Order: sequence, then structure tokens, then C-alpha cells
Amino acid sequence: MSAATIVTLPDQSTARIPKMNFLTKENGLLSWLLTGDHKRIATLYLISITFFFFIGGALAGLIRLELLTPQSDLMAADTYNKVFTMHGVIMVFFFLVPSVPATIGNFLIPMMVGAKDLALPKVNLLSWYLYVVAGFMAIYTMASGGVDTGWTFTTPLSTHYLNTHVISTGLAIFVAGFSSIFTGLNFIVTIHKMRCPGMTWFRLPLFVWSNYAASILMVLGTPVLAITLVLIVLERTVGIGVFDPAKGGDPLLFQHLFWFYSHPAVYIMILPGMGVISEVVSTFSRKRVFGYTAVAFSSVAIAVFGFFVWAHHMFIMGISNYAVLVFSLLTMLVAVPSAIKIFNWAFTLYKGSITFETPMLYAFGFMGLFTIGGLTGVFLGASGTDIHLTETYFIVAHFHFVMVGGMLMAFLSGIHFWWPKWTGRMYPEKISQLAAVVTFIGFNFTFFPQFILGMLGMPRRYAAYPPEFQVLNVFSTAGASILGVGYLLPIIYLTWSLKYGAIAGNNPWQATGLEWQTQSPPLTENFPEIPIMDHEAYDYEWLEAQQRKEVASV
Amino acid sequence: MSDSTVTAQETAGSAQAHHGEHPPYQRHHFESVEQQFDTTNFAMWLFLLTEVMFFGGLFMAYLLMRNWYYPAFVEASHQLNIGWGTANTAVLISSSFTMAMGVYSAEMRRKGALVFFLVLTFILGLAFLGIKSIEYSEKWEKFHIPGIRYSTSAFTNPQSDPEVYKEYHDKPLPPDMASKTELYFFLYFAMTGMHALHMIIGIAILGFMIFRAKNDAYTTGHVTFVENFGLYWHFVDIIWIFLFPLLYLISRY
Amino acid sequence: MNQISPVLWQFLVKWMTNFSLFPPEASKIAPQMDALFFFMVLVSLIGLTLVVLLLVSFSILYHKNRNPVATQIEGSTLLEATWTIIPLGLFLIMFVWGALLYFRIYTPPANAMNIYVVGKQWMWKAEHPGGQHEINSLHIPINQPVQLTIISQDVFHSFSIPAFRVKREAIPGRYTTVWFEATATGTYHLFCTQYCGTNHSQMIGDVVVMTPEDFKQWLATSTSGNSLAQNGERLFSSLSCTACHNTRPDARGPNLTGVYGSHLTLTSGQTITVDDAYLRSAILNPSQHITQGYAPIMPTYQGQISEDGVIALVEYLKHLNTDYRLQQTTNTTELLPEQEGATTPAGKAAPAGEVKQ
Amino acid sequence: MSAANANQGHEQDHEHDSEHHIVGPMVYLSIVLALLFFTGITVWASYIDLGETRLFNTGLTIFWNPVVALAIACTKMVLVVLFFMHVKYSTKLTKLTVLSGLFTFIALIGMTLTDYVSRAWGRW
Repeated sequence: MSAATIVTLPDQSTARIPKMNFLTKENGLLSWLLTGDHKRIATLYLISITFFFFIGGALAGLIRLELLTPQSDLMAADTYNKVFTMHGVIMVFFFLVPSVPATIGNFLIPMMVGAKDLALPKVNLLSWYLYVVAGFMAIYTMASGGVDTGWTFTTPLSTHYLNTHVISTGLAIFVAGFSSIFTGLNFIVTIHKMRCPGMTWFRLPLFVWSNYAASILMVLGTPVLAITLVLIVLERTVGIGVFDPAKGGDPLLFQHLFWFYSHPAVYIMILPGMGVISEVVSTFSRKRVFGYTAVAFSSVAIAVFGFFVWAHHMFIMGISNYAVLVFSLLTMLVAVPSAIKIFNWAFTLYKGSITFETPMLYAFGFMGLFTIGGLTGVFLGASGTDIHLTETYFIVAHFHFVMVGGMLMAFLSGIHFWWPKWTGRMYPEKISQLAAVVTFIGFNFTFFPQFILGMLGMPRRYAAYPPEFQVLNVFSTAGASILGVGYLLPIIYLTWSLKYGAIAGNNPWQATGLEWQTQSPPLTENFPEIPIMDHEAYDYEWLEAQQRKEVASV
Repeated sequence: MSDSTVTAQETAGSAQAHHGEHPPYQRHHFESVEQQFDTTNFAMWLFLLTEVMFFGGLFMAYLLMRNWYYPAFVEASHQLNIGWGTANTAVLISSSFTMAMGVYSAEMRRKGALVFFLVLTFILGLAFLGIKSIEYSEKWEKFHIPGIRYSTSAFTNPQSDPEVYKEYHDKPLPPDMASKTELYFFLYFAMTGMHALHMIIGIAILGFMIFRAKNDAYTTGHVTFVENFGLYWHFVDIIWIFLFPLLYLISRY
Repeated sequence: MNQISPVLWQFLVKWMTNFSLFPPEASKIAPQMDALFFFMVLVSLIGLTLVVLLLVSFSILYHKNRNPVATQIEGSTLLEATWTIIPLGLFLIMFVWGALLYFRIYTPPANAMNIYVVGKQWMWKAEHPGGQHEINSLHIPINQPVQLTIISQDVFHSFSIPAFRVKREAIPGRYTTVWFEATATGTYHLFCTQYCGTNHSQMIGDVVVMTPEDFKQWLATSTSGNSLAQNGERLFSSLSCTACHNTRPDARGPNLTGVYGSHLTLTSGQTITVDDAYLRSAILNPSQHITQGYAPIMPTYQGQISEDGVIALVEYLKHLNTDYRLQQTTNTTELLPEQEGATTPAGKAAPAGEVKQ
Repeated sequence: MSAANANQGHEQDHEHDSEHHIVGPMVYLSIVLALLFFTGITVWASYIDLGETRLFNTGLTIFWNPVVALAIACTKMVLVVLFFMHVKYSTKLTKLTVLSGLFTFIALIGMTLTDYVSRAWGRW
């Protein structure tokens, strides 16, 4: 990378972390466990989510190790099944869904709309506790022998053919679901009702827009999953089923209800990430996001269309072919808004003044990988190719490109971007840039071969596979180890930076968002007094004017 | 709250205004009581949306199964007692009314009336659950508890259940169809049970509210809680308004 | 070397020997599917390179060193319209193309020979009309459309032949069909791609494509004596279906001669065409399929016949074109003129003559 | 400048703050009577055979009793929502929220039915 940077730090010799901030306000464990402060709750979330991310990651490591050789030699088949099931459950419901919204979103949305806190602080805390309870249930499941349904709980397998801990897992997800419902509800209300004077809808940062869209999906989609899981549990306990073909039920009904949530869920996962990218790209190219309205509305469009495409997970499951037509068509439509976003971000760079701090590197990684992930999604949305590609490693590669390559990149980008605001200290730039590059390389090594494996027809969820697939699997595993390093590095240096990082000051990135106009770490009340939004989002002229004023006043 | 007239101007204005004499029930992060009321009210509505979708899955299942196994669902539903059902509907609707009146008297700051109506709602809610339990126990006696205590004899041989038979003169169902009646009762218990659960939660909250209403909690201009609970209660009422015809009535012919 | 790292060694050996990057195209549909696949790959590559090109060139052109001050731009409706319309157009092309392909893959030709496949934890069981059973393997002739009628006995499975580019879910309680026409002899992978429990990854097999002669020979050698239809016939009488389904004028059940492919009017008033799926559910859930003019007295056979048994019965009824056998089984001597005027369409009779050599 | 923006910032959300409408007892009373009346109607209607209409060449048959019963149920719902739940007097936002709920519910039912209904059409 070049020397050019926008980072402007205060004079380290004199600079101090402000004595009064949300971290130092009160001390003691209780002041954290009973807090209503969205920033503290976000911090709690960040810790718990990182914890689960590494559990899920460790499981992923086991999976890759097992797949190093064609035979199932590292672990027995049923162990392998439990491992990938828990990997799926933990990564989806305990990392991806809450990742950006519950941590970064929780921390920023009130500040971005210029409010003192989320609309319902207690509910916010409740949703964290629900998350923790669900987390314990999930861990209990693992400790007591695990579950091997796959995270999709396909009936009748999950209801009548397995004697693992399906119920506790189901309930764990049920509780986690309500945690995310409450988060989403809180966001929507906050964004509608808590905006500071002058903060019109079209002055909101795009991060808020995309979280708003995701929240709508959380609120309206998750309950359907909840009731579906309730029915699963009832079917296992009381033992009569609307999902059991032997009793006259219909297993496809389960698929419909399950995917009615679980397809929008992937938008719950990706939309907030897109929000992060909008912020980062704009900041590091010193430029208003190209076509603000288009990007904003494309988020909402994704949210709305997202409810009408779920059956594309069932093309070969014997749903009516007319339904296949309808859903395939709608799937193609939902692909468009994502394309719009990508190009808008690309053109945000146009005539910008670009620098490459770590968040920007991650953002670039996102744009590249998400483009691949999105386009391969079209392969699966087109009914004809779906027949061959679905249920193979192609689909695995596809959603890992979107989730890991897209969402996780965005998450890390956001963490680095707002780290100075969160902790008041900078992360070490060079090593973090290295981490970003390592992650990108490792990621491609890991998941690109899986596209080829998928085209070759290697089925997913196989503990053992025909020998001719081994070379690519070895590649994949090798890449995974690099990827692992890429994810461990941030933990290390971010923790390090908590104590030794350079003092960041209010606005190290020269960014325009309201959150940057207050001290970092912020006050518990976010702002000394409620700000008044008197300029558009991403208005860099305004920022410069401000700074000139300050300089003059000093 | 009725008399307060805050306009957009003031709400916005109060932003800069110092955080002065707030009423005790206003939370620190709100700019005004109005904003707080709006916000919590909107939040309640959103919560009701999730509730709608929560029941949505059950309605979908019912719709599908009923169309697949029509005869079974018809005859199974004949086992329900329209009398009890109607009574319950009436009870629940009137409880909705008393709840609405409760909200009104809270807005009017009439403590006595508020407590009175809340207690009335409380009683009506209990009445509903009472009737429901009578119906459930009936099912238990008739071996219509799916999965636990079930027999299809009433459908393979309707005469075995004279009082239902003399009313409907059901033809005996062939065994494979009769076995599908269990699906009906499963959905019946799932839906009414889920509804009853909401009722129980509601009643518990009501008890808490009555207690607090006695200490002027809601009659000093802060009706938000009562109002929002009202929304919840009416929603539960609406669910029943649909369950009643779906489960009891539409299969009479 | 081997001491240093077995994995690396193995890896190198594999690299030299069998390392495939693209699956064989062994069916008629495969090239068509690949055509669409490569079209999509092409589009994706173009799209990706476009994005990357934009990103890279902008990052160079407008790097802070080169362009210290950014020029603010609102956006451009024209540009945005372009990258809304063009992707949409491309996606719609893919949709139409994909849909056409989809229908081709799931619409078997009339002259396809039918093989039944039962999936159960954790094996595939194929049943040829000639009575040949095979486990975890499927022998088929080359250049001959083959239709699979698939069902699962327990959970969801998925019958996948990558070399043919076909895949179909095996659903409990319902027949699904898929067809293909092999174009190259050889042995190909058969996978279960829907996660189905512990030994999911053991639920694999071989699809053996043979020349017609070899196939005939294989059929001859591996026959179990009597055909699927004959098994069905035996089952038919052993379950004493003939007690009602016979040709006597006082028969309590409809005469099933030539019922396959005929159009029936049910008591519910709807008219249906009799196909495998109908026959199956008529056996297992009779009361939903009562032919008009008959009482709902047939008992259910749910749980009494295995899926294999049902398949045998279906196959038997399929080929029940004349009364002759039925009268044999009902051992009535007097031959009555046929009342129920259900005649079999020629199209359906074809496979019968074909497979019963 | 800021003042002007201050207005436009909040007006869409706070339009009704000025008069938090209170619904009077008479309204509630008439509504509850209407509801009870409709309950009576729907029970009464269920005792009459309203017959059925068969849609040709599809397996679909419209039975009129359910249609009527549900129509009445919907009317009752509308009454409750509009008056007991004050939607009639609420902000556009609340109205929108209610509608979006219905919308998603219909999406769930409707889109799922596209599968089940059309299964009868083809041979799949």
C-alpha cells in the first residue's frame, strides 16, 4: 500500500482518551449486565458473537480436516454429520444473523440517527439475554452429544429418524429467533421515531437504510421459523405431524415454512454488510455514495422481493413446475438490486480521492467476492442449471462466497472502521492490512475449488467422497488453514490495540457521519446535546467547512 | 395525555432545550412524552406483526390439510360444541370491549373506572379459559387428544357418539380417512392452545396492571402501557375471531 | 518423500493420475445443460472483469496521490438505468433458457422405458420391469430414453447422476420422475445428494451404461425368474384384491382391466387420468379415490405393503390390458362381455410390449 | 436553516401528536354490539347450507359456507382494528404497519398455494 492516508490523529503526546465515556461511566460487572446503554450491549454482543464465531470456525476446521482424505478417517460419519450441523447452526443463527446488526448496528444506529439510545433499551438488553440463553442451549446440545439434522432440519428426517438432540437445538434457535426479532423491532422503531431534528429519511446514512431493510425481514420472517420449529418439537414429543407423510402430513409444507424464513434470512445476513460497505467506500474515496437513492431503495427492494423467492430452494423437491417458473422468475428479479449496489459502489470511486486503509481493503474484498457469490446465485436461480448444481459443493461455495466472502469481509471492515470510535484507539494499520490480504487469499483458496467440485457433482454433507475429488479438496483445506490465520490475526492485534493503540481522537477517518462528530469512545448519552442534522449524508464540503470553523475558533 | 398538545415544532425545538422538568415516567432518552408514546405504540404494533406471522404458519397448515382431507376435517369438527364456541366468542368480544373502556377511562384519568374495567376484563379472560378447559376435558373424555389419548371410533362408527350423530348424521369414514381426523385435532389443539397461551400471558399482565392501576400508575396522564396492552388484547381477540369460524362453523355443511 | 508427508505424497500422486476438472457428458441433456452453464460462466466472467476493471482503474486513476481532492457527484440516472436494465435482461434470458431446460429434463418422452427406484436409508434399490433388482447400481442401455419413477421409503433422498446432469429428490409418499438418454457407455457415479442421516455419504452407487446387446444379456442373466408384473399379480391375489376387483357383474370394486391411462370420474366429481401416482395413492388411501358408483369399502393398505410391493402392483395393473389374467386369478369359468369400456391408449401399451420379451 | 429541516425531519412521524384522539364509549359500545351481532349472524349462517360451486377441470370447489363465514370474520376484524385498536384515528405509519402485516401474511399463504394449487394441473 502507499503512504497516502486520510488518517489524522491528535498529537499523541497530549492526546488523552476522554475521562467520561460509556466505558468508564460506571464500573463493575452489574453495571454491564444491567445496562440499557446500546453501546455497552453492542460490546456484550461483540464478545459473545466472536466467541461463537470461533466455535463455528473450529468446527469448520474439523470439517476441512476430515475432507482432506476421501475416506471418513478422522471421524466417523455420524460425528462428521454432527460437526457440520453444529457448524451450520452456530454460524447461521449465532453469528451471521446477529453479526453486523446486533454489534455494529446496535452501536451505531442510535448515533447515526442522532439519538441518545435505541428506542427500547430494556428490550435491547433482553434480546442479548435471549441470545445468551439460546447460546447456552446450543452449547448444551453440543456438550450432550450434538445433533445431526443439518441446519435445515429436513423432515421427516429430523422428526422421526434421528434420536439426537433435535429438540434442544430447535428451542435454541427458537429463542435466538426472538432475540433477533427484538433487535429488528428496536431498529425499526428507532429509525422511525428517534431521528434527531433535521434527520430526514434521505439524510440517513445508507448503513441505517440497509439495517432498516434487514430489520423488516427479521420482524416479519422470523416468527414463521419459530412456529415451524414449535411444530417440529410437537411432532417429536406428541408424535403427530403435519410434516409426516406417514400420518398424512406433507414434508414439503415444512420446506415451504422453513424457507419462508430462511431465504429472507440470507438477506438479513447480507444487507447490513452492504450498509457497512457503503459507509466505508464513501469515506475512503472522500465522496458521496454514487446514486444514494438507488442504493437506499435497492436495499428495501431486496427486503420486499426477498419474501417471494423462497421456493427456489425446492426446485428438485417435487413442487409444482408452475411454482418453479414463478419462483425462478422472481429470483432473477431479486438479483438485480444487488447488481445495482455493486456498480454504484464502483462508481463511488470515480473521481474520488482514494486511500487504502484496512476497512477499504476488506470492502474491496467484499465487492469482488460478493460479485462472484451473487452471480453464481443466478446459476442456482435458473431452474435448469439448478437441477445439476443444487445440493452439491457448488451451492456450498456459492453461499460461502456470499456469507463469508461477503458478510464476514463486511463485518471485519466495519469492525476496523469503527474500532477507533468504539475503543478510542487505533488498530495497528500495517498488520491489519496484512490480515485483510491473507483473509482474501485464503478465502479464494478455500472456496473457489468448491465451485469446480460442485460442477463435478460432489454432493454436500459427505463424510467420504470418490478419490478423484481429492486434489481440489486438499486445495480447499490448505486454503482454510490460511483463512484461519487471517481470522486469528485481528483478534490478537485488536486486543493489543485496546491498551497500546494510538489515541484516535473524534474523527480519525475524516468521516461525515454523526457518530464521528462526537468524542470517541462516546458518552453514554452519545452527544453532549442532541445534534441537528443540517446537511446531506456524506457531505464532505460540510465537513471541511466545520473543520475550518474549528481551526478559526481555536 | 389527552390535554397535552405538542406539535412537531415543539418536539423538534425541545431537542436543543435542556432536559428540564420531565414527568417521572418519561425515559431519559426520549425528547418528549409524545415521542415516547408514539414509539412504544409503534413498537407494540410491530410486535403484533410478528404475532400475525407466527399464527400465519398454523393457518397455512390448517388450510392445506383441510383441503386435502376434507371429509375427515368436516366430521372431526362436528365434535366441537358450537354452543361453547359461540359463548366463548361473545365472552372474548365483550372482554375486548371492557378493555377498550379501560383504555378510555385511563385516558379520562378515572382511576375507579379503570380498575373496574380491568377487573372485568380479567374476569372475562378467566371465563374464556374456563370454557376452553371444559371443551378440552370433553376432548379428553372422548379420546380426542392427538398422539396421547386418541381413538378414531367416533368417525369410523358415528353412531357410537349419539348426541353428535343425531345432530349431523355423519356417514362412517373409511379407516384411512378417519385416521386423518387426528390431524384436525392436532391443529385444533395447536391453534387454540397457542391462542390460550396468549390469553394466559395477557391475564397475568392484566393482574399486574390492576395492581398498579390502584396506585395511580396509569391515571396521571401516562396511558401508554394500558393502551399497548389493549392492542395486544384486541389482537388475541382477532385471532379467535378467525379460529372460531375456521374450527367450529365452516364444516357444519 | 512418503516419510516426509503422506498427504503431500498422496496429493502429488492424485495430481498425476485421476484429477478431473469437468464431469463427463454422458447423456443427451448434458451438452444442453453445459451450454447454458458456460453461457452463465461467460456472463459472470464478463460481469466480474467489468467490476474488477472499474475498481482497479478507479483506484489507480483516483488514488489520493494522483487526485488529492475528490469531486462530488450525485449520481447518474442514465448510468444506473443501464446497470439495472442490462443485468435484468441477461437474467431474464437465463431464466427462460433455464426454464426450457428444466422442462426438457423433467418431461419424459412417451417411448421411455420405465425403471422404478426406491430410496431407503441408506441404499438405492432399482426395480426393472423384467423383475431384475439391483442395489446401489443401475444398468441401462445406451441411446434409449429411460424414465425413473422414484420414491423414498423413509426420508428425503436425492437421486443424482452428475454425468447425466440429472437429479431428482426421492420423496416419501410420492412418486417423482426423471428421465435421461445415455449417450456413452461406461460406469458413472450415482449419488444421494439430499442429506439423509448417518450414512448419507455411503448412499452411492454406479450407473452402468451398456450397449443394447450387453443390456439384453444382463437382463437375461440377472432376472429373478418372474417379472415385476408377475410379482404384482401374485401380490394382487394374495392380498385378495380379486375379491372385489374382478369381472363378475356383482363385483364390489371396479374392474381394473386397462384402467391405467384411462380417465375416471371420482365420487368427488373430479375427473382424473390414472397414472402411477394415482394407482399408488388409490391403494394406500383408497377413500380419497373412490370411482363413481362404488362404495368406499376398500381397506387401506398403508403400512401393509412395502414400497416395492406397491411398485409391483402398479406395474401389474399397468400391463393389465386384457381380462384374461384377471379371470385366471378370479378363477371364474364363464367369460362375460366387458362392461367397463376403459380401453388402454396405444401410447401406454408400448412400454409393456417392449420390456416383456 | 436548521429549524426548517427540523420540521421536515419529524412531521411525517409526529403529525398526530397535536391531537391524540380519544375514542368515546358510545363508539365502543356500538362496535361491540355490531361484533356480537355479526357473531350471531355467522353462527346462524353456519346452520344453512349455502351450497357449493365447482370450478371446472381443476380439483377446486368453492364451498360458500366457509366463504361467508370468513367474510364475516374479516368484517369483524376490520371493526376491531379500526375502532378498538384506534387505527382509524392513527398515523399513516400505523395504517401502513397493519397493511404490511396483512401483505406478508397473504404472501406466505398465496405464494405457498401457487405450489399446492398448481400441482393438480401438471403430471408432477
